[in-house]
Amino acid sequence: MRELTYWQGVQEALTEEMARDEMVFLLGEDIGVYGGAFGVTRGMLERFGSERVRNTPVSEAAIVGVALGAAVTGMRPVVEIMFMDFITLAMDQLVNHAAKMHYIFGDQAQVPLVVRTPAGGWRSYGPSHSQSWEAWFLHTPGLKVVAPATPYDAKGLLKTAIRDDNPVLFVEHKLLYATKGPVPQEEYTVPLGQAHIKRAGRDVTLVTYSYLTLMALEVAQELEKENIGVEVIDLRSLSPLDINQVVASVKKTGRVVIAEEGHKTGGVGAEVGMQIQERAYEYLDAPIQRVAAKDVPIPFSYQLEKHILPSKEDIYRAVTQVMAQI
Amino acid sequence: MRELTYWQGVQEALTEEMARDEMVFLLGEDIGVYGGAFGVTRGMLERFGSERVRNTPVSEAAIVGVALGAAVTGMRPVVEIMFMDFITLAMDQLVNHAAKMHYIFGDQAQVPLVVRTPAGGWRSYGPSHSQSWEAWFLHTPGLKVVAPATPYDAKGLLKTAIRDDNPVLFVEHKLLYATKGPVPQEEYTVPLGQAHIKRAGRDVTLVTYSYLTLMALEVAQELEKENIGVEVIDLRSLSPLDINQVVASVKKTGRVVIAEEGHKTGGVGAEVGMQIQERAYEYLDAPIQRVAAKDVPIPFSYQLEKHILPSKEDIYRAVTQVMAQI
Amino acid sequence: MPELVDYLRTMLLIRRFEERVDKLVAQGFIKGTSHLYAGQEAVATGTCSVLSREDYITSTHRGHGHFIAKGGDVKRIMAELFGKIDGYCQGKGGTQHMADFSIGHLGSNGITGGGIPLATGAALSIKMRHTHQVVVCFFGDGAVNQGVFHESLNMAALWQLPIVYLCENNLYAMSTPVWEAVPLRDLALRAAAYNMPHATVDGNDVVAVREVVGEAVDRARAGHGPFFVEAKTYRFFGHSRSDQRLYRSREEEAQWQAKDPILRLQGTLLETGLLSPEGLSALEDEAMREVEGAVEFAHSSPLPSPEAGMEGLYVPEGRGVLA
Amino acid sequence: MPELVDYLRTMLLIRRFEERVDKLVAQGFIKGTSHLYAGQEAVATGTCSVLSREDYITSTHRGHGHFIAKGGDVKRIMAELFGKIDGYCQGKGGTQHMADFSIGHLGSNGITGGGIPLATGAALSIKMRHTHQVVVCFFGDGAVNQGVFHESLNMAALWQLPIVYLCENNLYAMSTPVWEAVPLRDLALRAAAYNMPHATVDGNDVVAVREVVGEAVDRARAGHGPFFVEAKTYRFFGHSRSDQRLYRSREEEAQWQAKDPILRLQGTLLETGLLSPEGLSALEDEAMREVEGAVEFAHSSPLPSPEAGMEGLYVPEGRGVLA
Ligand SMILES: Cc1ncc(C[n+]2csc(CCOP(=O)(O)OP(=O)(O)O)c2C)c(N)n1
Ligand SMILES: Cc1ncc(C[n+]2csc(CCOP(=O)(O)OP(=O)(O)O)c2C)c(N)n1
Ligand SMILES: [Mg+2]
Ligand SMILES: [Mg+2]
Repeated sequence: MRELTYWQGVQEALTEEMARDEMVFLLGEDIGVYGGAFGVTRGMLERFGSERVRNTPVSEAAIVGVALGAAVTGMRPVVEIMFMDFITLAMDQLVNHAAKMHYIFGDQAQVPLVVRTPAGGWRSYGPSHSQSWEAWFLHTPGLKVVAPATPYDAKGLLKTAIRDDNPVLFVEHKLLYATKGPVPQEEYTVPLGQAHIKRAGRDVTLVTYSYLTLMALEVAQELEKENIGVEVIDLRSLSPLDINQVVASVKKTGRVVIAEEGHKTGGVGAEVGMQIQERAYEYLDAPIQRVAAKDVPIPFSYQLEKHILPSKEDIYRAVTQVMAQI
Repeated sequence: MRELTYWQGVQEALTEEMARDEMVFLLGEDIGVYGGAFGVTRGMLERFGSERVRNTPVSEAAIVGVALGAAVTGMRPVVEIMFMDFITLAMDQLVNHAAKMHYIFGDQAQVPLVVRTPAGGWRSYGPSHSQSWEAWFLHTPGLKVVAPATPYDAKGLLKTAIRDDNPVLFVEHKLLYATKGPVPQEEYTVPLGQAHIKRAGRDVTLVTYSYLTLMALEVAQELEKENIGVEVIDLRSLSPLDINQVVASVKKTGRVVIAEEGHKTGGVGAEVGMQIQERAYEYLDAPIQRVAAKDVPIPFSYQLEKHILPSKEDIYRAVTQVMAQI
Repeated sequence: MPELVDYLRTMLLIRRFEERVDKLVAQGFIKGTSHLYAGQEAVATGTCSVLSREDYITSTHRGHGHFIAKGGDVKRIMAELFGKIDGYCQGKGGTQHMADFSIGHLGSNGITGGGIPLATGAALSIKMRHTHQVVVCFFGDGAVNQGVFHESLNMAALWQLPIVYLCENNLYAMSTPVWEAVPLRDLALRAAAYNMPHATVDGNDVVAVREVVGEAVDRARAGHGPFFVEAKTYRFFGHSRSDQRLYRSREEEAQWQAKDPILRLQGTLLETGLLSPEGLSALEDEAMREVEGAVEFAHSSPLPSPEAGMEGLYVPEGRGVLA
Repeated sequence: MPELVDYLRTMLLIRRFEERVDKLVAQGFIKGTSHLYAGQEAVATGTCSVLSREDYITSTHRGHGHFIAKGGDVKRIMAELFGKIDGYCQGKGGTQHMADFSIGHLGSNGITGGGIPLATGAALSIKMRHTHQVVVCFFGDGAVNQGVFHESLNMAALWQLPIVYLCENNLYAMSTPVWEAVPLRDLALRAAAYNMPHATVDGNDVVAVREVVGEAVDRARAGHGPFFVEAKTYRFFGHSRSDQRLYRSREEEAQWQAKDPILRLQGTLLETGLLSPEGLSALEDEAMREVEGAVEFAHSSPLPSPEAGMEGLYVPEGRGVLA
């Protein structure tokens, strides 16, 4: 199969959906000539013109709010928020408006709005350009939250997100953009709300998503040598959350590690862990372990940053710990 | 002992701290003549004047940002955000600025900023005036989060929050404002980060905070009749979180229910539950149960609202369920 | 101008509606809070008179007048205030969150200024879909201090969107006088920061409002971009249920009562003979009857089932897109 | 005007610093990204020349020039860019988040517009503490489109705070030309929306900047409230490391290179004899040496221990308040 990078997967999804449906358009800062801070939309201005690849002023709140207004009146906007750190500026429009509009207004209001945004660290971008805030949105009813780990999933999930009539926060990862993977030539989509077992294993369930999936797979491979079979589940969507697949795996393994890049306290792992505890309590052979960023801002210096962010060693340690317990 | 209402407790804390330290001042919408939407600052304009009881335009982001600027240059501002729902508009200033400034800039930057805000429902205020978003801030390193349940705690914790050199989000509750309780005449403070056992019990640990503490106590009383001893722990502070006291109780009871008013998924209960699971796994006799708002926006109609928000029946049911399990 | 009688009809309907709501809130039939539009009727009425059903409006927390003027069904509005299933949002939204897209009403809004980007986005959508609609975005003097106001007007001006920003300056944002919140005499000057044409109009004069907004709407519809209208007016009731009106004087209130937009229009109509005293009574009765009918409707509409609150979080998959 | 030589010294130092940073980024010694101030030196230099050490500034993502002009230690700035423990923030902040409160520098800022309310709050604090400080709030042409810009300027004007808003209009926000982001020729007109006095100045002329800002600062210090200055200028490098500058022409760049603020000041100084060619060389050498010294310092400063990142989240209890 053909190989594409993750950013190409994202771009192909955008391009195909724009070609397929003229209501789809892009809105964001520097997405035109510049192609977006990470080059995801490069070349798209030439192809689709400045009406549909619409450069905006630096106004995150209005970008999301304006896209919302366009969405409820028949367009299908795809917003790019340059760094997930800046979603803080658009929280009101996302949470108090986009997420609730269909619930409150009913069938008259459909909200086919996608907000794409790159998250994550390890780039020495410092405290305001390295964050992963998806846990906030897991806690926000009405938003769907997607965070793919592979070019295949990025393309397939983004296409589905664009066709979805609900607001979707689509979290990309800076370190994934350049990664490569097979992406079929033919049209396909990936449904939201389905986790994906990226590697099967019988001893321990390692639940993760986005960039950490890659780290998890490496750790799983290493642990293979020590005869520990790690089942790596990539959640892909955080909301809706495919807890069933996770629980099925836990019922098999009895041991769980959850790894995420966001801060540990109040993170995604807390919710996933509790749901496992609620549904598979009697199957658990050891306490669930969480691996996450430490509870401090993400510092600039690489030396500090990599210590604050979760590491392969952290995952390794958590898995071996969860295996050591009787 | 003298009885005060919760709002009086809050006001006394403000008044005493303003009298004690002239750097303390208030900033918010309609806090002057109007006394704030819930009347907490009524009469304070007359006493302290419009410089120190500073009415602002409707500009939540700048209110918090301006207060932050004042805080790092020597003042001790106490902001009122009229409804917690509007904190969405100030997220960037809170999360990307206030919460990180000391961590990044070090000792030169101290952030004695308090943001008071009323949360909660059951007032038929509808989807944008009824929310409880504290879980987001539990996930935000650098912010302290406090949510008292009694007039005593409200006064004592607010005084401590004002004297704290770190940003504190101080969550009040609309339904608590009119509740009464003993508040000593003499000066006292309550430390942040200490939970409080509001009722002792040997059978099950019921962890909660803010308004739900009252509901929890009523349920505990009822269950007493059925010979179930419920230990009600009021967290008071969510961040720092006094997990030690919770764990100590769990080690005694082996059974846990966590009740909160925010949405269930990704809520405070997820984190508290996971921490219990991590620290007292072998003491648990049954899966931890969570009681929380359902995962939809808070609807207006009372009939709907009370069904979406957690109820005493929900707590009752959770406790009996957790007791039923072997 | 026979349409003046229609304006009076609408304005009376709004006034009676709001007076009735005030009572119903006091009686506890309407729960929560309520922000009444009485005193400002000329603004919504004059404005919506130049709009077609297809044109959009966005509204505010003080939105009953906008809704009625845009052609909303008072029965369903009232039922929504009661939290009943025949309400526009089956009781989920209440006064601050109701909409009727079928008449172009994109929603009242509990977040001060929150509807401004929404309206702007609807205008962008009109432009991209090449329809001939126009948007009117209602908001108050308080909302002009919100960041999204600024961000949105900037985009509308840049992109020359078909939208009229209609600022109802009723002198107060809750208790805060506009002169303590905006360092300008005319709020319309704010528009200059976006190179946006603007006008200030007497918001208690329905004809003046219609004229100014009419021109602005025509411009917008013709593709000449956004316009900012400041309508100076006054709300007769307090901000909301709990307001004791300590921040304004009874004298000031009396002065504005004297400028009551309804009395003014009635006066003109009676003087010019466009309406007879009997005709006026008939209109009054009609408004009263309609409001009472709405109250009855609301009373008899069932409460939603508790479980209904769990429904409708997401649009189900495979649903078509709204055109 | 002998101080002109000092200005040149500062400007040269900034220029050499930025050129050196550019290389260090390319070589990988400085990680992440970096937004260079080269081309805009006259703005920071002219502005800070009228400020005392006690006066505050807030800065932006493009902040090295502000920091140096305010009297920052280039060694510690460079060490911060290297992520080393002798950096201003021990490597926690990096280029976009560094501060030196002891010289009134309240921080660069990675959030476009994010420092504007902070600066405004510092000005409020000055007013409430009755000191004679003034705040200068630096930001770019992109930041004027953020909501907090609007909210903050409104408050400053209402409360007549001692602050000068210094907008460096370098024609682009990242790749977006100002004319595609603001529908005004002069950004200074934005200030009219707050009834705030304003001026536009040639940002490549250090003397002009000093004069305009000097007056604004004097006004503010005297209690006459805020002022808005737009300084028209240009950045010589791309927006950041990865920028290919596709959005602007090489001709435009050449035109602005011809208006280089340093060449201009050098020309004046040489013509008027205030500086000899030898004196200029000496200044050049001095700047070079200082920058090289900073680079050496940064190289030899240790990396923070990994655990240091876990420290300092909270101010410990019982610490006194900063006065
Ligand atoms: C974001 C936000 N902040 C504050 C409020 C509380 N609030 C409700 S109405 C109002 C005043 C609005 O004033 P204005 O825009 O003049 O409208 P008016 O009430 O006069 O019609 C305020 C502050 C709110 N609903 N939303
Ligand atoms: C809230 C936010 N949005 C977007 C960005 C990305 N960004 C960084 S600098 C910049 C442009 C800023 O332009 P301007 O204010 O003119 O400053 P200049 O870079 O020209 O100095 C943008 C959009 C950001 N850092 N913060
Ligand atoms: Mg008003
Ligand atoms: Mg610029």
